[in-house]
Parts: sequence; structure tokens; C-alpha cells
Amino acid sequence: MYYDVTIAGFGGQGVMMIGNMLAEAAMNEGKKVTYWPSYSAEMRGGTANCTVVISTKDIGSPIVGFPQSAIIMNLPSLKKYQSKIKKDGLLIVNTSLIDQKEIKRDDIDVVKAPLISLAREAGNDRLSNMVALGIFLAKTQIVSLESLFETFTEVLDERYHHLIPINKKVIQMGIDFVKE
Amino acid sequence: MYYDVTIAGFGGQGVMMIGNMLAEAAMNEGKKVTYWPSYSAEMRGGTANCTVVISTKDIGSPIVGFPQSAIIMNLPSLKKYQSKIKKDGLLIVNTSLIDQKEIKRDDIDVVKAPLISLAREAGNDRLSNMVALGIFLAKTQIVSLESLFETFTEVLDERYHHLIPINKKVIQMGIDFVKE
Amino acid sequence: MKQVFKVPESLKDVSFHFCPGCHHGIIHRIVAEVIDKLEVRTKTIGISSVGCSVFLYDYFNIDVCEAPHGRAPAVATGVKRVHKDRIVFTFQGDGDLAAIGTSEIIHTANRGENITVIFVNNTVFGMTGGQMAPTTMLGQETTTTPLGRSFIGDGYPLKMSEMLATLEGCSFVARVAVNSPANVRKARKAILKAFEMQVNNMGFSFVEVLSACPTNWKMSPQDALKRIKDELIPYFPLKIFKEKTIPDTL
Amino acid sequence: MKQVFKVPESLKDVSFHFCPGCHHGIIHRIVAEVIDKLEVRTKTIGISSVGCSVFLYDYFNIDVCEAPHGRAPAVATGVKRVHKDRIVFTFQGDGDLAAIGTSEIIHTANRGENITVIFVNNTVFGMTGGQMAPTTMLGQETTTTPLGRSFIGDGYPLKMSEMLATLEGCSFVARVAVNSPANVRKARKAILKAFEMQVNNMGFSFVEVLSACPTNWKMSPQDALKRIKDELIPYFPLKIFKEKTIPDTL
Amino acid sequence: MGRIRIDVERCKGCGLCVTACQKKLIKIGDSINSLGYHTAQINDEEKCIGCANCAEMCPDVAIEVWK
Amino acid sequence: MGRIRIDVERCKGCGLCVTACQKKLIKIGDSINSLGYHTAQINDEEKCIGCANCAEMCPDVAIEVWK
Amino acid sequence: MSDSKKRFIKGNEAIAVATIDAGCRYYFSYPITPQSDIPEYLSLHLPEVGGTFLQAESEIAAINMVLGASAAGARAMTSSSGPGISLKQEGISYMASDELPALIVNISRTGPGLGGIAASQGDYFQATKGGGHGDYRTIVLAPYSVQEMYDLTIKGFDLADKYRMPVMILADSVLGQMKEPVAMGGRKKSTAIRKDWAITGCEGRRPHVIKSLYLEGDKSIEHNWKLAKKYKKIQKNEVMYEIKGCKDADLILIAFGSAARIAKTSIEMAREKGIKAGMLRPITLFPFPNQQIKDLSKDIRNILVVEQNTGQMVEDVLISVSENARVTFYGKPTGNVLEAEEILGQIEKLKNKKRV
Amino acid sequence: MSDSKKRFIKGNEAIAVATIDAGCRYYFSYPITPQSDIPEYLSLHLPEVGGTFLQAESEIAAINMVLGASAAGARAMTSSSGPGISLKQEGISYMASDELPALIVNISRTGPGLGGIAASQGDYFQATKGGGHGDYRTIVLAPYSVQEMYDLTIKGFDLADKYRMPVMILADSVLGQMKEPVAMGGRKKSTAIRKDWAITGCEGRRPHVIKSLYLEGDKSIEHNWKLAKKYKKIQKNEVMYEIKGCKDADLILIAFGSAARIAKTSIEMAREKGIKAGMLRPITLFPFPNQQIKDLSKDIRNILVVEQNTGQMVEDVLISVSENARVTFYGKPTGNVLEAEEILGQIEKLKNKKRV
Ligand SMILES: Cc1ncc(C[n+]2csc(CCOP(=O)(O)OP(=O)(O)O)c2C)c(N)n1
Ligand SMILES: Cc1ncc(C[n+]2csc(CCOP(=O)(O)OP(=O)(O)O)c2C)c(N)n1
Ligand code: SF4
Ligand code: SF4
Ligand code: SF4
Ligand code: SF4
Ligand code: SF4
Ligand code: SF4
Ligand SMILES: [Mg+2]
Ligand SMILES: [Mg+2]
Repeated sequence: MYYDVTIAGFGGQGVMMIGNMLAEAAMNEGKKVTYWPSYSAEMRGGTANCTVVISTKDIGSPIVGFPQSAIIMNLPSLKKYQSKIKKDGLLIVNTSLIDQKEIKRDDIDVVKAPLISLAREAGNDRLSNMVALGIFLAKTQIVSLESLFETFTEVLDERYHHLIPINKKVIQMGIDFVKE
Repeated sequence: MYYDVTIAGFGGQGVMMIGNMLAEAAMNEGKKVTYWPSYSAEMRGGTANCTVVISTKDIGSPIVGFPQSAIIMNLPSLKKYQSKIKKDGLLIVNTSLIDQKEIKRDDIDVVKAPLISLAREAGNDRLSNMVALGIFLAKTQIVSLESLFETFTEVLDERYHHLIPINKKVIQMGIDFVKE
Repeated sequence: MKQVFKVPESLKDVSFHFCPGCHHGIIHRIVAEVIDKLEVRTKTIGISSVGCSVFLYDYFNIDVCEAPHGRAPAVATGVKRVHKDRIVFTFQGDGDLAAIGTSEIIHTANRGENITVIFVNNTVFGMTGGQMAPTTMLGQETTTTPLGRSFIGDGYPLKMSEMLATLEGCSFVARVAVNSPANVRKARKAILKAFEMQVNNMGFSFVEVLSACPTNWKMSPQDALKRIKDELIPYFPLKIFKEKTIPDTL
Repeated sequence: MKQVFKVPESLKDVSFHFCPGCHHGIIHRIVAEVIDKLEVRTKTIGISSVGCSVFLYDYFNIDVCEAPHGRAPAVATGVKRVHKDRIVFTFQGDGDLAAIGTSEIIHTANRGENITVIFVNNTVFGMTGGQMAPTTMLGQETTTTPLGRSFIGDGYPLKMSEMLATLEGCSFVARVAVNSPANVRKARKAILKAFEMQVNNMGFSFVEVLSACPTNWKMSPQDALKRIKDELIPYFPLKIFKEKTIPDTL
Repeated sequence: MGRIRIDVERCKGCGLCVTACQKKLIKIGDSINSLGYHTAQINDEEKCIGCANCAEMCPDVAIEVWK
Repeated sequence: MGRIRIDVERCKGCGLCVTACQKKLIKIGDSINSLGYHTAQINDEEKCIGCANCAEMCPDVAIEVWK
Repeated sequence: MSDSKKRFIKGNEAIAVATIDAGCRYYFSYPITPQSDIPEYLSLHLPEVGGTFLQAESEIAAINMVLGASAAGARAMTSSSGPGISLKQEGISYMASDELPALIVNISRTGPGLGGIAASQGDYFQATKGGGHGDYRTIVLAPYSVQEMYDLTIKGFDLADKYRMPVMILADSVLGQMKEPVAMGGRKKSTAIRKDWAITGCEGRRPHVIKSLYLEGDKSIEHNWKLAKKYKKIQKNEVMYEIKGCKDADLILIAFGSAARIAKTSIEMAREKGIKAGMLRPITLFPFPNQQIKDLSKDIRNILVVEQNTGQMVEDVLISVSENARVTFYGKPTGNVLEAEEILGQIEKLKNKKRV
Repeated sequence: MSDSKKRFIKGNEAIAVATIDAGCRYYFSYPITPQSDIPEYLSLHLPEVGGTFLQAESEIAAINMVLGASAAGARAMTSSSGPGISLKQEGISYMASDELPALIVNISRTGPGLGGIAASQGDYFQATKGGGHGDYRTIVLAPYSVQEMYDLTIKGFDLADKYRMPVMILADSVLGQMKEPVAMGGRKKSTAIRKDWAITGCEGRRPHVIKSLYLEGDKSIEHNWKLAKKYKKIQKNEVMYEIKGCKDADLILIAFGSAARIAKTSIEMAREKGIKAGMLRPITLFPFPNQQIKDLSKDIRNILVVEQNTGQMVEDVLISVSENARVTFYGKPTGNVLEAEEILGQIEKLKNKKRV
């Protein structure tokens, strides 16, 4: 088993956070995993992205030229990654910030989700990343929901632990979005 | 034609000065020449020495492991160089500062000269280097006296030009010392 | 109505990369305004340093040479010795000038090089992610003083203006801030004076500008203004420390 | 009769390599006397610098670590942080401390490192053959200022003691000379005080010693004494600039 | 009497102009520019006295002023 | 009443002791040591007051003093 | 150890944790991207174990503090990148001559000049041939996983003490920023090796001197040969490398660090396509596995060297290979963008070239 | 020109005179033995021609003043030795990336560390492989006579301007301190090359920028390849070397600088003894005469590399030689004491070895 995903958006959209959670969850399930953040030197307004590779065998490159899947949170990222996703791959697009007509690929599985509106519905529009994570999980089942929830206490600083319930709720909303 | 000489003594004995004069004189006579000063990092009490190579052909190493001749102004220098002089070579020793019995070589031409006393006789005991130069010239005739005298104006700073006559006198005294 | 405020000509028409509320932008603008005012844009050479202001050349519509971290005063010396009739200034952060570049700034000031130095003191290494700078305040938390700077072991916040003002060779030294419209106007005046000193061959001029780094202070731009007023200015007083009126000539 | 003056125990029984009349020897001796007096020879670690005093380890009967040119304060910082209970001192010339080592001395002082610095100011780069130092006097001829140092271009003679005394972190700063028996005795007292500060954990102590370099001044040792009195002391006043009495503790 | 113009594409919504305007004419609005910032906007334009305090404080040179 | 001893092998003949002795008891003599220096020597030893001024100034730690 | 018992951390953090685990308690550095996670971690955690974290005023001050702490007998360390490592060269040269152990970490970035913070392997020459003045070497370790960032840091301290010399870790931001699960050995009880040469105050013994000045001709020659002999010994005893799939290979890829990590995928891709490719990965860059390469290259003549620069290690490969080997170089000077697929492309190209 | 028309001067002085003759008017440096004759000469004579002599507060300040003056369009120069050259590495790396011309003179001394002031060739690697960070090269010229100290200084300035890069002269105290008669070309009227890239104030044109920061991945790659291409071109066009007595030789000695000078005598001695020895002397160390050595080594298989270090250039020779050549190294890490006779001994030893 081998799977990789690139997650990209504005700095501040929580892209690194969900990449980390995914990786930790996979690790806790006994899989091999690498996480690679690509960061820009600019202070703000830069894009943030990361790549997670999950495998049952030793992993070679943590940097993936042509990912199997991508979670895309803003337009610049779509422009950068859209063409690189492998045929038959998965693309999750944040249509709250991206015009649907920018999506050109038809040879891959595209999930168009208004991530911000969905998150707002759940009570916090800053948690659009968690919606995306829920969607990703529902589509790939790459890690179990339990493994993922376990990572919250590891990844989140203690003072944010009170936010765990709402995070869980938002993830579930992502899962439900796919099921609908 | 190829000839080399190493000149060595205390710093301040004017060893570099006569090496320079010899080299410039040879140059003025159209010969190839190199001059190599070896200096120690210590401020004072160190020894000073230089090597002059004069040739009609291009010169290779300016550093001579086994010189054909040596002008030795103090005891440490005698100890360092005595054994290195080539067989049948020339050694000029300053017996004003060096005990004659320190001279061990008998396969070379040794000139024992009380350089300081000789210089004092001529009126300036600091000119022992010039006596040695005179002796060297008389023994080797490597450059002409005229060529040598010409270098004074080049080598000496203007404000010392008034000392040229006494220098010449002392050189002559060296020459006479050999002739005697 | 007449336009009383516009983008200065010495700035290119591009947006800064600075974080929201970062004072680097204000300081860039007032330097550009001074260059406009003196009408020396085509005679001016900027020396950029390494720090958040490294992209000076992307913003100023003038010739610029980038200097290695801390070495802008040395680079400026080299440039000015060649072009004695050009206006040469450096633009340096507190990490650049007061840490790695300590030696260069002191000796350049002491030689009385006829250049102008704009020193942006934001009490932190901005570009590299908010590490302690020599000017970091006691108790200030940074990424390398997680428990706050302590004078035991870390030392005291360095007062560069005060130190440089003691140097014979230095002609003009002032500290200003840009935390209010009034202070911005005073800051512009001081920078104008510094450039004028250079134009008049008066020797080394230096303006320290207290500056906010909301990002690494982990504060809103508004709180950052308040910090400058309540914390920084009391320790780093705003003042003209030195102003020569007669040039050093033989 | 009782012996009132002898070779101190902290010196090895070998001759110095210094030129005749060089004050480095006097300063070596009085530092050794102070170490003897405080009975800390086996607890003391010297940091030698690059300059005519580079052979410190050949003369002092103590552990010594050589520092790269100008970096003795940084090396001393490393040593002292490991051995907080040892007495650590640096011995640095004016080229070493005030030129290439400007940054290290300022930041070490500012951090208040609990070390002692002996700064030998002979207004010249002695070891390398008499080039201009930052402390070279105006008008002084050196091998790199053949027409005399001029403040235009070369800058002014740096007053390191005055500059360091402005630093909060610095606990003791004095300037002394060894140009007369009386001054030698005062110098010893100041150096003793500096070492005592360290023993008492009072932080950074610094003694500048005006010193003759007859060789590069191209003067007799006697004329060199006169130069110190007539030229150097008026510009570099002998003085205790700073003396903390309460240590910096939280 | 004055007038200002805010270049919303340069504005990063830092709010320093808001603080600077003694007439309290500026606030950060709801609209988002292409970099994702909520930008400054002026209200009661006619009350502007053209003092340029807002412009003096703007770190992104986003404000022009007429008087 | 005092006494000094000059270690001539350490002495470099700089003459700083000569200048330092207010009693003018020291001078640079004619003899040369192994490094080639004319070395210091004391005269009228009995006039020495043991003040150690000479020793304080000696850069080569060549003088010991008794009192 | 199964991955679930491991810690999931960044390469830079692994180095920082390993520093503490190795018993190092003295860290001096000056900020620079992309290695800042190291000082940031240590500024918080070194004091917790009674250690000293000191942010120096410059890289030069930092390396000289390391020199001092090492001379004083302690394990000491600094880290930096590109320009900062250049500034440390004088100090490194001194430490090599002084025979002082220390760990120096270079999380390298794109050069020359200010360059950029993207990964690159452009500092290979500087690290392996000695960027400072004079005839000396530092041991250079090139990790290629976060696990190795941890392990080689500990190994580095041990080698430094064993041979009394500075050891360098040469990595880059790919390795520094990526996260992987890491198994940790826990903290050392003591730093083991006794340093009877250290300066500690000369109580009860003759004074020690740490120096690098040898003015008299012969002393200096002796000292240089002494160092040279040490480096020879290291060349004999300390070569580390990894070989993968070379037994049946038609082609060997030689790469180190992040390039090797990326190339690992390319090799797998190649194998999937039926191309018999193997890899030799030098783990020590000095000592370089010259002999191992020579031996391998006797049978396998097709050698592809991949570096994230314009060609540096390839020179060491050229010196090493046996006479009839054919060496091809593929490089990309900035590393964040080297992709497994393009290396695969090179492998295919080579494969298709007629064998000579 | 007959020797009597020449000036009899030291190598260091020859460099100083050549600096002025080459039209360079900006010199910045920090004192260090054994190169002090250069600043001492220039402090007196540069101002006479309206030039600037500035003694900087450190080697780092000096190289950055050179950077500034060069960026401003002027010919600029610095000189130093060993430790000082190490400190300049960051600046040199910047200048390489900035594509700024300048002459950097290293009158090298014994290393590593403080080392000593005797001559040595231990800085070969630092000079030729790039002691600073990143993928770059400097042209390295290795004079072996006082005449070449003069000539190559002028050539160095020209090459620097031609290729817009720092050029280094690598010599040592044997060459710096020895005196020989030197023929001088006289002062250049102008520095010829127009520098339309320089920063001079943007009167009548768009602003110029001198920088080395390339953050975006591709720009940085492009920039690195641009530099690499330049170095390739230099490798093709600028190799300089001297060959002597190789036509009928059984053995070639390869040496540069002072070692070559001394070895010249050894070759003559060998010839006198009937040993057919020849010499190849690289004058440019980068670009290195790889091809020339390869060609020679096809016929003459016995190669003796002599260096005043423990073995550095020998690696470049090993890369160069044709397959069946046999390379022997003879080194002595401090140079003032290498003697012609001992090299002769090596030649004789090699000669007596059975040919393989
Ligand atoms: C030699 C060297 N060391 C370190 C760095 C990393 N570095 C880049 S900017 C910077 C400090 C920036 O702080 P400051 O000068 O205060 O500028 P600011 O960003 O705060 O405006 C550092 C340490 C570098 N580029 N070069
Ligand atoms: C990095 C470096 N630069 C330069 C030198 C050469 N150097 C040796 S000592 C010295 C200056 C000595 O002057 P100072 O510190 O005043 O000591 P003094 O000899 O006058 O006592 C210099 C520049 C060096 N060894 N290392
Ligand atoms: S990090 Fe700080 S100094 Fe840098 S741009 Fe952001 S706010 Fe300004
Ligand atoms: S050169 Fe000067 S400082 Fe050095 S030993 Fe001689 S007199 Fe003393
Ligand atoms: S010009 Fe003055 S009044 Fe008008 S908006 Fe700006 S700050 Fe307010
Ligand atoms: S100050 Fe400028 S950038 Fe900030 S909110 Fe106002 S207009 Fe926008
Ligand atoms: S002890 Fe005093 S009196 Fe005696 S010789 Fe010395 S200086 Fe003169
Ligand atoms: S002071 Fe010392 S060295 Fe100088 S002459 Fe007197 S005894 Fe000799
Ligand atoms: Mg800052
Ligand atoms: Mg000095």
C-alpha cells in the first residue's frame, strides 16, 4: 500500500495542521509515513503546502512531483497543482474561494466543496481545513477516524483542547458531505 | 656560470643589505639573479639570513639547500649552515663573534676574519657586513667593484648617501684583508 | 483640491511584501519622500541588508547593491569611495546592524564615512522568525528566549544611538519612531536632516527608527503601537543625540 | 634582608621574546603577580590572542587556550560557561580587540560575562610590523599611514574604555599605564581589582593598559615612556570609568 | 475639506489608518481583496479634513490624500 | 638599605631600570650577553634603598630586590 | 521498534533532541534559515537539563565559543547554513589544528551569496575539501532520513571525541523540514571519553595549552603530518555507506543525503520498469567510500551520479572508479524541486545508451 | 628586455606595482604577515595616483568594501593570507554570485589555524574548489616568479573584468619575499572595459541592482546554471600552463607556484644525471589543465606530483590522467624548507621503480 497527498492553500488556512494530523494518525496505525512542508520565505501572503506519503514499505522521496491526490484551498494552489495530479487521482477543491470553472481536469475524481460555508455552518468558518480533512478521509479511508481523533491531543496545545469537540464535529461534517 | 651564497647573522648586522647589493650588482651586469630572505617571526634576537643566486641561465630554486658559499656573522648561523656548504665551497666567518674552534670543516676554503675589529679600524664597527662583502668579492670576483659601488645610490636612502665613502672604504678593507 | 499625499516617485509601483502593520513600509516611504524632496533619486545608491528589508531593490526606484548580513556599512564605504558625489545610504535591521554588523557600523561611523544609515530597530530578528536581537527588551519573549530575555546570560538591550554618538567621527545621530502621525513627521525630518548632512559633506549620519514587528511580537498592529509608546520609547528615548555643524576638514 | 621583588610563581622561568623596552613584559608580570596574590594560579585559565602576546602560554604557568585573532572574548565565554568556578582572562592587543575583535568585546561586555580582559593598547599593530591600529593617534606615522594618521579617511583613535563603560552589562572598566613605577603600581591595583570582581562573580571586568612599542614607534624605550606621558595619557586619560558594587542578579 | 483614496489592492487591512484618523472616518470593511485581506474603507467622506494622518501611518502606501 | 640582583641573561639592555632608579645607581654596561645585548649593571650597590622601582619597570623580569 | 513507538518530528528537531541525548550541554549559534528549529528547540530544552544555550552575536562568535567550550573539555555544538558556515571557516580551521572535537551542523541552502533557503547540495566541496585555510579535513556525515538526523548527530559527537576533531553534519532543508517517525535512544548518562588534554585549570598537573601556532619549520611539518595520519586512519576505519540492489545491477546510482532519498524512489520506479538499477549512498562524505566505489565499478560500468548542485561529489567518484567505468552526472542546483521522475528519466537514458 | 632594464623587487612589491599599473585605484585590506609589503607599498603610492588605500577594521570589512567598490564599477582589490582569506569566504561567495570582478591575493602561510608564516600550499583546495558556500568557482592564478607576480596580477584584473568574477592569486612567502629583476609594462591609460551593469546612480537609465538572492526555485536554478556555464567556458578558453622538457621525458613532474620553482632545479639536476624528466606547471589552478595532463600522460606514464602540503592538487591530477598513468605524490606541508635535492631524490626513486 502506498498513497500520497499534497495539501495547499494560503498561510493561515491550517494546511500544515491537517497534513500533520493525517501523518500522525497513519504512524499510529503502524504505517510508514513522511511529511514534507514547503514554505515560502515571504512573511505573509505566501502559499503554504505540504505533502504526506503513507506506505506499508520504506518511503523514498518525501517530495512528490505527481501526487495521487490533492486538497486545494485557494486559487494559486489550484493553478500550481491541478495539472500534476496523477490520472485517476483525487482532487478536493475549496469552492468557497475558487471559481468552479477554474477546474480543468476531467480524468480525476474531483470533489467540489464550499469549505468555508460548510465550516461556518458547523459554527466556525476558520475550520475549513477540518472539513477538507473529513472529505479526504471519507474518500480514501486511508486512516480510521479513531486514529485521527487520537492525534488531536498530540498535535494541539493543551490550551486548545476545549476546541476538540467542534473540530470533530466539523470533520464529521466533511465526511457527511461526501456521503450525501 | 652559476654561483650561490648564503649570508647569515643576527638581525641588525646588515646581512640583508649586502645580499641585496650583491644581487643588484649582478643584475646590473646583465646576469640572472634571485634573492631570498628568510626571516623569523620573532621580533628581536632572531637570526636573519638570505640567499643570493647568480647565473647566466634562468634560475630555478631561489632557496638553496646546499650553498656553494656562505658569509657567517654569528655563532647560531655557523651551527646552522656549516655542514651544508658544498665541498670545495667558500666560508667566511666573523671571528669577532665566533670562536675559531667552532669551525669544523676542512674540505672548504675558510676565511676567518675579525669583521668587527676590521670595521672599527676603518672607523665604524657597525659596518662589519661591508668588510665581509669586500672579502667575498675578493675571493669570488662574482661582480666587479664598480657594479657594486653603483648599487649604493640605488639601495641606500638619500639621507644616508653621505655614508657612501666610508662604506666604500670598508669594502676595500675587506678586499685588502684577503690580499694580505 | 490639491493632492497632498501620494506614492513618492522614488518608490516603484509595487506592493510591499511586509506583514500587515509592519513599520518597514512606513520607513521605506519616508526615505523615498526625502529622496524626492532633495531631488537626488538618480544620484542615490541604496545598500540593502539582510533582514525583512532585503528586497529594498524591488521597491525603491534607484540603484541598489545588496550587502551580506551586517556588512552594509562596509559595502557602502566601498561604493562611496568610488562615487564621492553620489548619495549612499544603508537600510539595516537591528539584527543586521547591532548583532553581526557591530564592528562594521562602529568603524564606519568612526571613519566618518559620508554616508547615511537608516537603522530599523524592531527589537527582534524579523525575517528569520523572531529570534532575540541585541535590542530585544528584558523580559521580551522571542523564539530563542522562550522565557523572556534575561540580562544574566543574554545581556542588556543595546543602545546603538547612544554608543555611536560617543564616537568622534560620527556627525549626526538621532532616534525616532513612526508610531503616530506626529512621530512619522518627526522621523521624516530627522531622515531629511541626515541626508542633507551627506549632501553637504558633513560625514556620517545615522537615524535609528523604532519599528513595530506585529508578527513576531505576536500582537495586533494597534497593540504594537502601544508597545512602542509604553515600553520602547522609555528605554530607547527619542532624541537627537548629536549634530555636528562644522565638518571635519584639515 | 627580605626579598621584596622576585619573579612571580605564575610565570615560567623563561625569557620573553619581546623587544627591549616593550611594556608587554611589564604587563605580563603584573598579571602574574595578581594571580599569585589571589592564589588562583591552578584555577586560572588564560586566553591568548594574536599579536605580540600570542606566546602567553610560553610564559604563564597556567592553562592557556589560544584564540583566533580578535575572538578571545568569545573563546573565553565558551570556557567560562563550562568552568564557572575558574578564573578566565583574555590578554589582547589593540589590533586584536579594537579592530577585528570589536564585535566580540562589545557583546561579551554587554552580556556581562564574568571574565577579565587585559587590553594592551600600544597604538599600533605590533606583531605584524607596525601598521595603523584603531587606537593610533592622529598624525602618528605607521607602516600603513606613512604620512601620519588623518581623521579624514582613517577616522579617530578609538577610546575603547569610554565606549565599553557605556554598556549596562559591564562591571569594571579602568585605564592605566605602566610608564613609571608609580603607574605600574596603580596598574597592578586595577588589575587586582578586575580579577577580584571576577572572583566575586561581579561580571565583566576590563583594564586597558597604555603600553609602549619602541620598535614600531621607532623610538628608544626612554622616548617611548615620554610619549606615553606627553601624548597618550592626555588623549587616553587614566581613570576608573566604572565600578559596579552590586552584582546583576535577578 | 479633504478627500482620500484607498488603493484596496495595496491595503492589508492592518487598521493603522483607522487608529490614525481622529475623525474616525475609516474602518476595516467586509470585502476581501485578491490577497485575502479585509480592506480599509472610508465613511462619511465629506467629513474628511485632509490631514493625511491616515496616509502617514499607512505602511503600504495605500492612501492618497487631497486637500 | 636594599639590594638588587640583575639576571644579565634575561636583561635586554633597554635601560628602563636606569630611568626608574631615582638614586641613579644603574647603567648599561659594556659587557654583552649571549643574545648580544649590552646589559644593565648596578654601581654603588650600597646606596640602594630597595625601593624596587627598577624592578617594577623591568620588562624582562630581570631584577630581584631585597630590603 | 514499530513506528507507533516513535516520535514524529522534523529533521531539525531530531538533531536538537539528539544533541541533548548525546550529552552535549553547550550550544552556541546565530539565527539563520532553514536551521532555526534547532536553536529554538534548544533554547527551551537545554536549560531544562542544566545546559547552556547562547545566541551569539555572529556565527564567528558562535564557533569561537564552541572552540572555548570544547577546549574546556565539554561536548559543544553549533549549527548554521550557507553564509554562516562560510563565516565559521576560520574557526573550523583553528579547531582542526587545535584538535578540538565539536559538532557543526550545516542545514545548507542555495548558494552562492545570499542564495535562497531552498535545499541544495552546493556546499559539498566546502564541507569535504576544507573550506578554511590549510591542510585539514573534517569528518562529514550526510544523513538521508530524519532517523539518521538523530543517529548521525550522536555518532558525530562520538567521532569528534574519538578523533579530537570537528565533525560536520551536511544536510539541507528537505531533511531539516520533513517529518518522519524517529526511534530515540534516550539520554546518555555521561559523555564517556575522558579528556585529559582539556584546559580546566592546572590543579595538580602541568599546564595544558591548546594552540595552533607552530612557527618553527619542523614543528609545523610534524603537526601537519600528524593530522594527515589521523585523516588516513579515519579513511581506513570510518567509511560509512549504504548499498542497495547492486548485486544484479547494470547501473549504479551514486547520491547522498536528500538527493539519495529522492533517488531511492527513482530506483524503485526503474526496477518496476525492469531496469536493473542499484544505488550506493555515501553516508560519510569524508571519509569518502573510494574503495567501495572502485570495487563496485569493476563489474558495473554504468554509473550515474546525482547531486543537487552543478557537480561536486562527481569529482570524488571520478577519482574512485576503476578504469573502465563510465560516469555520467545529473545535477540540479536547487534541491526542493528535484523530482524522482526526472532522475528516472536519466536512468532510462543511460540504460538506452549502447554499452561501451 | 635585458635584466639591467628591470627593477629588482620583491614578489609582494611586484603585485603592488602591478595593481597600480593595471589601473586599480581601490585597495582595501587588513594587515597580516606575510603579505604586508603589499598594503605598505600601496598606502604610500596609491594616494599619489589619486587612489584609495583603506585599512579596514577586519578582513570581512575589507572584502565587503571591495564588493562595494566593484559594484560601483571600479577595479578593486584586497590581499591577505590564510586565516584572513578564510574570513573572506562569505564575501567571495557573494561576489561570485553577484558576478562582481575583483582581485584577491592570497600570500598563503602554513595552516591550519594560526599555523605559521612560512610558505605553504595548503590553501589549494580552498582556492580552487570554492572555500565559501554554494556552487561557484574563482579563477586561480599561481605565479612562480616575481615576473609572474607582476604579470598575473595584471592578467587577473583583466580576467576578472572579462568574466565578471573574483580572481585569486595564490602565492606564498617564497614568492612574496624573494626578489628578482622584473620587467614592467607601465601604467594602463584606462581600465578599458565598460561596465554598464555597475551601480552609479540611475541617471538617464533604469535602476541597476546587484544582488545574489534568488528565492523562487527556478530563478535560482537558472542563475546557478548561468554561473556553471561561465565556468565551463573559462575551462575551455583560459587554461594556462607551462611545459618543459616533456618531449623526450620518461617522467613528468607536476607542480605549481613555489614548488614548481624549486622543482625546476631538481629537473635540471635530474637531467644532468641522465634522467629524462620533464615538468608540467599549471599556471591557472582553476581552470586546471586537465586535458593537457591527460594528453601528456598517454605517453608518459610516470607522474610525480610535488606540493608543499600533504596532497591536494594530486586529486585534480588523478581526475585528469589517462587510464594507465601511474601517479606518485611527494609533499611537504611547510614550504620554506622544501629543497631541490629532496625532489631529486624522489625523481631518482621513481626512475628506479620498474615500469608497470
Ligand atoms: C551570515 C548570515 N547569518 C545569518 C543570516 C540569516 N538572517 C537573515 S535576516 C537575519 C536577521 C534579521 O533581523 P534584522 O536585521 O533585525 O531585520 P528585520 O528582519 O527584523 O527587519 C538573519 C540572522 C544570513 N542571511 N547571513
Ligand atoms: C584573521 C587574522 N587577521 C590578521 C592576522 C595578522 N595579525 C597578527 S597579530 C595582528 C595585530 C597585532 O596587533 P595588536 O593586537 O595591537 O597586538 P600587538 O602586537 O600590538 O601587541 C594581526 C593583524 C591574523 N593572525 N589573523
Ligand atoms: S516579520 Fe516583522 S519586520 Fe518582518 S515584515 Fe513581518 S512585521 Fe515586518
Ligand atoms: S613589536 Fe612592539 S609590541 Fe611587539 S614585542 Fe616589539 S616592542 Fe613589543
Ligand atoms: S485625511 Fe485625516 S481626516 Fe481624512 S481620512 Fe485621513 S486621517 Fe481622517
Ligand atoms: S493603514 Fe493602509 S494597509 Fe493598513 S488598513 Fe489602512 S489603508 Fe489598509
Ligand atoms: S631598588 Fe630602587 S634604589 Fe635600588 S637600584 Fe632599584 S630603583 Fe635604584
Ligand atoms: S629594565 Fe630590565 S631588561 Fe631593561 S636594562 Fe634594566 S634590567 Fe635590563
Ligand atoms: Mg529586526
Ligand atoms: Mg597593538
